[in-house]
Amino acid sequence: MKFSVTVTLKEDVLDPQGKVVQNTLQNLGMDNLKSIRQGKYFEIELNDNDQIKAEKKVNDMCKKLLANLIIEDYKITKI
Amino acid sequence: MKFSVTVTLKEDVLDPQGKVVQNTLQNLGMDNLKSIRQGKYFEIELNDNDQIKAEKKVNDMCKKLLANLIIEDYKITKI
Amino acid sequence: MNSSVIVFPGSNCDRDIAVALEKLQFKNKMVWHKETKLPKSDLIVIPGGFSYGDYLRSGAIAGKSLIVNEVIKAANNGCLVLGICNGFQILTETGLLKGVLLRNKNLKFINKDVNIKVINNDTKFSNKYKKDQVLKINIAHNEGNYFTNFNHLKELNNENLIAFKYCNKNGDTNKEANPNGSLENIAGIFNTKKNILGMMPHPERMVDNLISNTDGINLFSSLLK
Amino acid sequence: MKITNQIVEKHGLKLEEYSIIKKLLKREPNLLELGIFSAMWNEHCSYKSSRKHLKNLHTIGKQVIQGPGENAGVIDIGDDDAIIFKIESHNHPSYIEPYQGAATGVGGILRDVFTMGARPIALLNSIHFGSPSHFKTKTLLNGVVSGIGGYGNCIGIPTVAGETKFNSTYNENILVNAMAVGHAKKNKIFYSKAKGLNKSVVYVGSKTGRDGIHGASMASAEFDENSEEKKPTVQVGDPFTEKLLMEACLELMKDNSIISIQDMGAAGLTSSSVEMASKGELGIELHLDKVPCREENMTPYEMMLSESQERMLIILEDGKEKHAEEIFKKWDLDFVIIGKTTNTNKLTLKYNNKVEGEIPLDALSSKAPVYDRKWIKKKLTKSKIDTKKLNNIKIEDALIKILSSANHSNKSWITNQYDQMVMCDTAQRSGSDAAIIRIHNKQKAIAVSVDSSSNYCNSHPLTGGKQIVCENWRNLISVGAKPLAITNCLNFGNPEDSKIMGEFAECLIGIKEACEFLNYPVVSGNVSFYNGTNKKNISPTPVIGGVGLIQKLNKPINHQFKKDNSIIIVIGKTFGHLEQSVFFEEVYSITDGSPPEVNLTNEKNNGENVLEIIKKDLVNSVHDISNGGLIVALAEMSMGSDYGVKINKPKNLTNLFKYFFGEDQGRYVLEVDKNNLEKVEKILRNNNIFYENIGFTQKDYFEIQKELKIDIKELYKINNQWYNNY
Ligand SMILES: Nc1ncnc2c1ncn2[C@@H]1O[C@H](COP(=O)(O)OP(=O)(O)O)[C@@H](O)[C@H]1O
Ligand SMILES: [Mg+2]
Repeated sequence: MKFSVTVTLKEDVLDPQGKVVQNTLQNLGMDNLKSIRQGKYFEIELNDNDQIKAEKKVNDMCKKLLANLIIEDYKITKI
Repeated sequence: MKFSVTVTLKEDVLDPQGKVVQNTLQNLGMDNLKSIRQGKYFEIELNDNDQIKAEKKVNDMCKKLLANLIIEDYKITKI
Repeated sequence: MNSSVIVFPGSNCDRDIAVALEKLQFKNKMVWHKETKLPKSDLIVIPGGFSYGDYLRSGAIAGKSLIVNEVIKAANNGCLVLGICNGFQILTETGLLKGVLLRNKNLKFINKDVNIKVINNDTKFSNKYKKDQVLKINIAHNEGNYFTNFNHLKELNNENLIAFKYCNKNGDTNKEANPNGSLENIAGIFNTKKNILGMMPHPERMVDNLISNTDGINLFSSLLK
Repeated sequence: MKITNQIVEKHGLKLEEYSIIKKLLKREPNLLELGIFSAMWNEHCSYKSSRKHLKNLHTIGKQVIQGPGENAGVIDIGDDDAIIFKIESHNHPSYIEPYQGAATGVGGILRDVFTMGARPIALLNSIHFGSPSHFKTKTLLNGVVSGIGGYGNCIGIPTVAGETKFNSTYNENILVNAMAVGHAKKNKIFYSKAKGLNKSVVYVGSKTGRDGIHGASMASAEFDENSEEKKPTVQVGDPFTEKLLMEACLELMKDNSIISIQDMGAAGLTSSSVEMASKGELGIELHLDKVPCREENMTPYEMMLSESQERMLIILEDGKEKHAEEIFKKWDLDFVIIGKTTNTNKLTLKYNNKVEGEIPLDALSSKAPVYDRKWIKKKLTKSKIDTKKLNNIKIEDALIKILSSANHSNKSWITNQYDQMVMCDTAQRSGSDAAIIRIHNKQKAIAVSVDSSSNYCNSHPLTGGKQIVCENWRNLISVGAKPLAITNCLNFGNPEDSKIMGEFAECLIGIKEACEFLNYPVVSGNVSFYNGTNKKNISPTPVIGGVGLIQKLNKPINHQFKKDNSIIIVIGKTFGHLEQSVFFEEVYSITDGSPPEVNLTNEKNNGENVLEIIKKDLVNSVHDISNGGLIVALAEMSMGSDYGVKINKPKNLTNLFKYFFGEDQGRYVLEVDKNNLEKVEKILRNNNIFYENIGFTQKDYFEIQKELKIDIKELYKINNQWYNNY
């Protein structure tokens, strides 16, 4: 069973990476770009057949390791 | 108009980060974990109304900057 | 010899390399990344640092700067180009050198003196060294884990394009001597024409016995011939 | 909005303090004004509990150009060179988010130093964690170390020294203190005092976001279960932007454009503008609609209290605006004129030309509350240990236990994560008593070290305060530097508790006595109170950061043995003080008793003579004797070198544990060539210095006659495994 997880910075938290990437893209002539924010992405495969259980496990992983809940939010999707 | 982009390492490229994350999770007792790969995630907002044009632009950004095509693949989704 | 050091906003070894070059009597100029022309140079150096914070991927954004187009042109015309640390990462991002520098396998920044072995001393950059000579040189990077595809690796070996490999004191290039997980302990490579050298270790930090040692000097003096 | 008692308390202000505010304003403040008062009157900015005691510190000397009171202290190192340095705490943010907390701590202290016109040349840190077995410690250690490295490495300033300690007293409240050292030209130092009317007040650097709102109040509040809720106030550091800001500021400082300059640290725009104007006895008017904002719809309240990083406020000479703007544009940074100086002695805040708040500046600075808090003295205690009992352990086992412990293991797991070599002037990296940084393009160098000893301070604050200044001084001497001045970071618990306030007051008396006696003044520092949770306070932990001068750096000296068959000399008398020693703590878990006595006269004489001997080039290596006593010092000199020791059994002291593990102060180990021995002994005899020849160096083995013999490679291995196994 496979899940994707995206981890993004909370709304009011500074995103230095996104800022530099945005400036660079604008300098490269992408002038319609309004904003870009950078985050992390994980593809997780589990040996599990029970979706509810599996999802709970992924949720656990996010809380324990993948996301820093102080500054980040995360989202889990089954793929 | 908003898009999400995920950038992931190609299959045959070593993913040191994913590997360490995987080990750590397994040490934390997540024994059903089969594999985990790490990548980047972007949320991109454009001042554009034409979806086809906009998507082309995002595609451009990926090719020019966001992904290193030698080692990475990317995927664009409208959100 | 005329040298030019490219300065990105987050370069931080630019002064160090300039000091080393001037110590060896290069006529050196600093070139700001927003410039569109290079001064006349026999050698272009892309120094270490965090060109744009190393955000996104190390070297990626610098690879898109204005001056880089000029560097590419000059390199294609045979000008000598040396990329150290972040400079190596930038050279791979521009495509002047093949392969990539991934994160260190322990996922930590590593700063220490390591031993490297001179693999090919028959180049403009390395002729003052002996073949298989073991040097002690400082490394300082987060992404120095060199990776490339199978065919290119074969080419590197067949064409003698590997400049340096990490090794131990005795010159053994074993796994224990590999600080960052680099493929085949690679610490530096040349392009096919051998006018471009990218390396992770910092030779400019090894030109003064009071601070470290002088194992880096021959790299610069090789170029003077 | 009507200000209720609840709102007042939420701002960390006491109701009595709120009454004073109303009196000073002669009216009720609005929310914006209340927020500004809360930022300026909290402990972190106002020093209301500490000021009375800080005034007594020893802060003068021929070498001092600027003492406490500016962004950083400035000392004279001869010619036209000045060294600017300071230490600061970032304890609470680092506990909540270790990576970003530590990183922004480094960013903040760097700004304090380059604000004054110095190019930073070295970073140091003092980090204290809870017990290694505490469930949070590992994550915190990892995060803090990579945060310190992440920021310093990126901006390109070498991190060259520090200290790392573990103690259960920090289980719920770690300490992260960062120190920055910079070099400037003596006649090119910049201060924060505003001068002249109608001068442009310029905002430069990053945009203002909603981060860290009320960070300074957080730094002044105790932790409790609800601290989790305070999380969103954590700021994310952007070392790349800081690098741009640093280069842009240093570029602008080359000519005479700047009247005054101040970084936005704790309490951001509020404290920087208030400080500049009140020091200059002027008024200041800010147009908040001009402030570059990261988020939409930010309110004046948020702008004034935001602690977004990497920002500065500059007051410019007339007509220099365009020139300055060009420099900041070159470095891709925001540059906006947001206000001007006035003659009103008020802070006036406008938004779209409407006055949103107005406060007399003296109400925020000189009239802010100062407390003379109650404090009580601590008595010296005596341990109840029977030293006869000690003989049932072998010296070798005790030594190995200490060398393999968390606190006394080799720190290269940490220091290898810091770029120590960038700038190419680091002549002695981490791992020795002090780091040595050459002044660029010159022959002279400075030595730097940070030190603390919370166990000593906890058991007897006065002695502890004295001791730690001396230990820091010894560390500089040991690398051949003349100690010049210190900065201090005073990490204590809740000052409203008279016991804690006593610890603070007495530590300061100790610090003052030692500084005065050694001519080692304090030129800058920082106080961090409220370190603790739910009434459990940390042990008092003053951290001392010292800077010394090496007039002519010919060959850097460190503590590694260099040669076979050199004579080993111990300077200073060994009495065998074991209470509060590492030996008692690590081997017997005994933590009561008093710290070793500090004899300032001996300390000074011994130190000055060692320095003399080093200057005359009569020694191969030097190490001070500190934690763990003589045997640990000797082991440290052997590990990583090719040479160990052969030590004679001592004649005078019968108890070997006392002799080898005692932590008597003012002592050094010297490695002296046989043919220099006579000269060294002559100097020592002529100056009445107590010394002993205790043995000599030998290849490969660490040996005490008839007691133990260990391969030094084995010792090295033992000393290096803790971090890798953790
Ligand atoms: N967090 C740290 N950052 C940098 N250097 C450190 C750190 N912790 C320890 N060190 C270095 O490790 C060495 C040993 O530290 P310590 O035992 O405290 O030395 P000393 O007793 O001489 O003060 C010193 O060189 C010190 O600078
Ligand atoms: Mg010491």
